[in-house]
Order: sequence, then C-alpha cells, then structure tokens
Amino acid sequence: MQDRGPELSIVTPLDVPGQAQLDLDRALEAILFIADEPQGVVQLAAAVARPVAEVRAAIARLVADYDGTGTSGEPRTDIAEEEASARGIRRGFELREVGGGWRFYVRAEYDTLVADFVFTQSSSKLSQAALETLAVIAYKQPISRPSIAAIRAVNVDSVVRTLLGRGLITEVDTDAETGAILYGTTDLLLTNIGINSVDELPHISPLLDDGQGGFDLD
Amino acid sequence: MQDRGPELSIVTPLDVPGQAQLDLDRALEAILFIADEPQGVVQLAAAVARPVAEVRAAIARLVADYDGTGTSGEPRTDIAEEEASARGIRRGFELREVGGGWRFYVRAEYDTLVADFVFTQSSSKLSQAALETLAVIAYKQPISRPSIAAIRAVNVDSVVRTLLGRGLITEVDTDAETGAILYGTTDLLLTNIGINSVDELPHISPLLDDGQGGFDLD
Amino acid sequence: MARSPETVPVPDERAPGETPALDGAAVDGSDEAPGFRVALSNFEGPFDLLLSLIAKHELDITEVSLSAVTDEFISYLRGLDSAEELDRASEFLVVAATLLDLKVAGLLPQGELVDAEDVALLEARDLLFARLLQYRAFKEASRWFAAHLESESLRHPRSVRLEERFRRREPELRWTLSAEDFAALATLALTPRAVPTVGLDHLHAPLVSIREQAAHVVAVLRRGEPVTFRELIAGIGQRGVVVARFLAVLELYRHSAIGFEQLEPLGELTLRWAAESWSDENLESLGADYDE
Repeated sequence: MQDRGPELSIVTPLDVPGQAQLDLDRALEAILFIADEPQGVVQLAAAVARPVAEVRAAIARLVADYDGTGTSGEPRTDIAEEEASARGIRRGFELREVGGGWRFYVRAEYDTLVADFVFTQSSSKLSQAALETLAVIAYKQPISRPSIAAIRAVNVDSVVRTLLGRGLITEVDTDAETGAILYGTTDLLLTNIGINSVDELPHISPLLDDGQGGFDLD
Repeated sequence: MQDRGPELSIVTPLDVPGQAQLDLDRALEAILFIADEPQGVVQLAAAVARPVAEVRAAIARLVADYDGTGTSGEPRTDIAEEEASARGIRRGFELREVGGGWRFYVRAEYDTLVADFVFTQSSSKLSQAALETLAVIAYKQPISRPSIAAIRAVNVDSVVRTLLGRGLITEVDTDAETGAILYGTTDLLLTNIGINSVDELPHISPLLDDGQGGFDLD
Repeated sequence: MARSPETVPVPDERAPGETPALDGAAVDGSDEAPGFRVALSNFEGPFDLLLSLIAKHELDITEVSLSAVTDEFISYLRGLDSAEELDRASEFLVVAATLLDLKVAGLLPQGELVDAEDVALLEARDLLFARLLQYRAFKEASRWFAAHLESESLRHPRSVRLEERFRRREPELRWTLSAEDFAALATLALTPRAVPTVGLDHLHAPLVSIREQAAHVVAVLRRGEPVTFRELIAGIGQRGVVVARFLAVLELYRHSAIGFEQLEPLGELTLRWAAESWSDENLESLGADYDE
C-alpha cells in the first residue's frame, strides 16, 4: 500500500519509515494480541527478524510485566532506567505457554466474570475409556492401534476414531515392519490440557518402560 | 464448589468466593480482552454491576494506562498512591471507542508489522477443515456454531472465525430460543462457486438432511 | 512370594484385612467417589485397593476368591444407573479378565523349575502383574487428563475476530472448487463417519470365543456328573483358552446354569450342572459383555 520508495532504510520489520524503531517487546505484544493460536518463539522471531534468544528474553519480560512482577520494554542504554523496580499492575490477562507456543489468556481469577461474555462451546466430555486411551497414547507415542489395544486389553478402534475426530491425536508415522499406523498427540491436546509439551505430563512409574520389575514403586 | 456458607457476602460479580475482590479496572480489562465486538459502557456496567459513571472513569484510566500516560487500578484509600505519576508503558495495543462501544485494537504504529505477520500466517487457500465447515454451513444454513460443531464433531470456533474473516459466511440471524448466532453464506461465496443462489447448489442425498444420527459423539 | 496376608508385615500401608473403612484414594490416589467395593473373608474395601495390594504382592491373588468378587460385582452392577457408573463397571471387566488370568497362572502347580513350561508360566505371571500395574497407571494418568481438560476448558484464550484493516491484508483467496466439488465436500462432511476398518486382525493373537468355550462347558456338564475345573482344562496348552473357559464358567454361573463347590481356599473347584431348563439359545447372549 505504502510507497516505500527506493531507500534501503528498512532493515527489519521493527524499522518503520517515518517513526522511531519499534520496541521488540511491544512488537511481540501487538502480534500476540491478534494471534488466535499459540505462537512458537521461532515463528515470532521470524516475524520480528530478531534472534530467538532475544525473543525469549522479551517474552519473559512480558510475562513478568503482565503478572505485575516486572516491567517490559527492551533494555535501553540511551535513557536511564529509573523505574525498572516499579511494582507493576497485575493485569486481567496473562501470557501463557501452551501447546508449543505463547498465547494471551484471561487471567484465571477473571474466568468466572468473563464466562458470561463469551460464547462457550460446550464440547461433550470424553468417556473414561477415551481418557484412558488418550493417556496410553500420550505416554507411549508413537503407538499403533494393536499396541494400544494390547495395553487396554479391549478393542480401541472406536475410541481412537473419537480422539482423531476431536483432533486430540493424529497419525504420526507408520510402523516400518508391520505397516501399522502410529498415533501421537497433537498440539491441540497440549493446549486443551494447558501444557506446552508432552515432557510436562506428570511422571508415571518407570516400570511402564519395560513392563517388568519395580513392582514396589506403585 | 466451595462452601459459601450462609454469608451473604456475594454482592457483585467482582466478589469471587475465596479470592480478593476483583479490581474494577482489571475486570473491565479482562472483559474487553475477550470481547469480539465493541462493548458499550452500559453493557460493561451491567457486567460488573457498577454505576455507569464509575465504569466510564475506569475506562478513562485504562485508556491512559495503555497509552503510557497514566496508570490504572481503582483509586484506593487503604494504600498510599505513590506511583500514580509513574510514566507507564505505551502498549502495542490501545482501547478505542468505536461504534458506541469500547474495543481493543492494535496500536497504529504496529499495523505494518501485524499486517505482514497476518499475511505470512494466512494462506491463499482454505484448509480442508474450513472447506468442509463451509459446506456444512452452505447446506444447513441458517445454522448455529454449536450445531456445526455437533456435525463436525470438533471445535469449529477458529474455522468459523476464518470463514467470517474471509467474508464467505456472515451472521444472518439469532436463534429465538438460545440466542445463538446463526450463520449463512454470502454472495461472495456464491460468486466464488459460480452460482446465483444457494438453490443452485447441487442436490445432496436427503439421507443427510438431519445431519445427525450415527455420530458417536462419544 | 506367596505370603499369607495375615502374616504380612505392612510397612507403610494399613493391614489389608482389618481396614474396611480405609480410603482407597489415600493409598493409591484413586477414586474419591465410592466405587465398587468388595467384602471378602480376607479383604474388605474398594476394588482399586484390592488391586493395589495384589499388585504389591501384599495379598496373594490365589487367596482372593474371585467368585466372591464377581458376585459382589454383579450385585454392584444391578445398583448402577448413571453412565459414569457404567463406565466404571466396564473398567472392571478389563481388570477382571487380567485378574482371572493371574489367578489361573497363580493356581496352576508351580513346583520346581524343571522345565521350560514352568519358567514360561512364571514369566507369564510376572507379565500379568506388569499388565495390571500398567493398566492402573494409565487409569490414574487418565484422571490427570480429565482434571486438566476440565480446568482448561474454563480458561479463556484471547481469540477475537481479526480487525478489518488486517483482514484486507490477507492473501486473496484462491477458489478452485466447482459447485459439484462443493457438493461432494458437503456430502463428505455431513455423512456420519463410517467406521474406518483397517485389517488389523492379523496383528492380534487369535481370539478365543467365550461362547464356544461355554458351549464346551455346557456339553461336558450336561452329562450330569460333577467335573472339576482342573479336569475341564486338562490338556489345554493355550493360556487364552484356559482363561476363556474360566470366563465361560463365570458367565454360566451368572446365568445360574451351573453351580460351584470349593471346600477350601485353593482347593479343588468342582462344577456341576444346575440349570432346570436350558436351551442352546441361551448361549447366544452369553459373554456378550466381552464383545467389543
């Protein structure tokens, strides 16, 4: 739209002709503000053309800022940093890392208040069988349907279909030997349970690793 | 969940059992944060059960806060107000009054950055999920979001938003009973498909007309 | 290994026999809701606790009267009405099958480790314990999932419609579908999902039909002579068949077609025909619980 002319002054997306260079923190704030799914740091770094490490640091500042425990804005050398210690405002929103990225959420204390304001879609709850199968897949992924069935000791076909339909699991690979489809969990599942990676799943007894030994661990 | 006992302490939506009373400014911040449409002060006042004048004052504080020219938070008598003059952060977003209500917008300086981000994020083609949802809407219109979700057996919120954003569907009505928004297709869709009216859509099996049945929603 | 529960020193746990009031949740982090409880001569408490004790070898599986557990379970089933409770009940079937496996493995003579078959039997028993533990572990993990799905469903991510000025910056839509394509898509989207069947049968162990096994048991017992379970499974090499036959016996008992007699724990289990009227049609519905 805008005539950017022949100048070569636009070096990064944070340099906008005719105005002061954008602050990294504010730029990320603006992007996250319109994003409607979690944004990974790599994506964000690409959007602002800054190193991932800087983006990570900026996000940490933003999180602290919204939590009222710190302030945000890129560290500056040109002006004295007088108010770095200022007690900030604990905002009605927060930045959370879920499903492999960062996303704005209403802060939990305000959930009840805002609930009336949003159209909350009542998604039907998963059955116990679906939850248990989901747990097996989450911990054992990638896993084939026969392997899930062996652990659950029942036919899991319809449950697997339900989980696929909900987008909570997906086909990730094919077993090289048997050709069976291998399933794994999706980022949507991570988002739905409010964690950022399967590494954040609670630890379950190491005896599951080989199905042997360690009976006393329970 | 919690035993609220016989007390009558819950007077307003800002009183949440088991936590400190919500700050008016933060409560409005949270509501505006998730609201899709501009919110009138009267609506907002009703949501927080506070007088319109107080809500107006709170919004003025919020505007100044995000502009970096003031701070927000209800005036308090219990603690000394030392930092009212603190120079705040000029946020990447701002609160603006449009069409008789208040809504968050990305601050103008970040427009180019955000537009570029949106451009790289979105594709020129609709996803399969979006196309299928669009087809459901085309054949079942007017239809509410929960009804679409029931047919698709997945959460369709973001897909519906995409289709709205693309101008392929629009809000056509409101369900008399539930108040749910009903969606229908636009002329733009008809133009894209190359037909004049939805009546020209090819006939599909009447068996599908109830769109339900046989779905194990689990 | 097969310690009697009465003499087991229980280090950090309460004695299994005398603690009817103890809460399963405190021990194994399981149901706070009152689920299926069992009252046996040497154990009384929630079923989950029973499993947990068996899994820890603090209660020998051979000491547990599974027929009593099954009786209690059947009467528990009769009192169920909500879907959630039925879910719970179907869990029991899964675990019960494993328990029966275990019990069969536990009851079969062990003796000295003289041949490969005995070794295999012991290995099978350990594997079964492992399976039980694994089952329980995932069951507990599923509670974590349920809790997190629930709490997260109350959270509100910012997800508002893109501002008009940014929408115009989206790449222009490339539309490639004809009306017919679009109709096909609608048909696809509106068709109730058909069961995608992938031939997986070759990957499963051969299935043993409880119904077939029941037919065999009926045929043997209808001759009128009492038969011991040991005789009934004599010569069967496949563990799956033994288990299925045991399940068939339980099923027939449930239908009052046969009666049990066991004079002492671990003693010979004698079966006799008890049905006054029986037609082979009764077999049709038998074991339907185990079908999937």
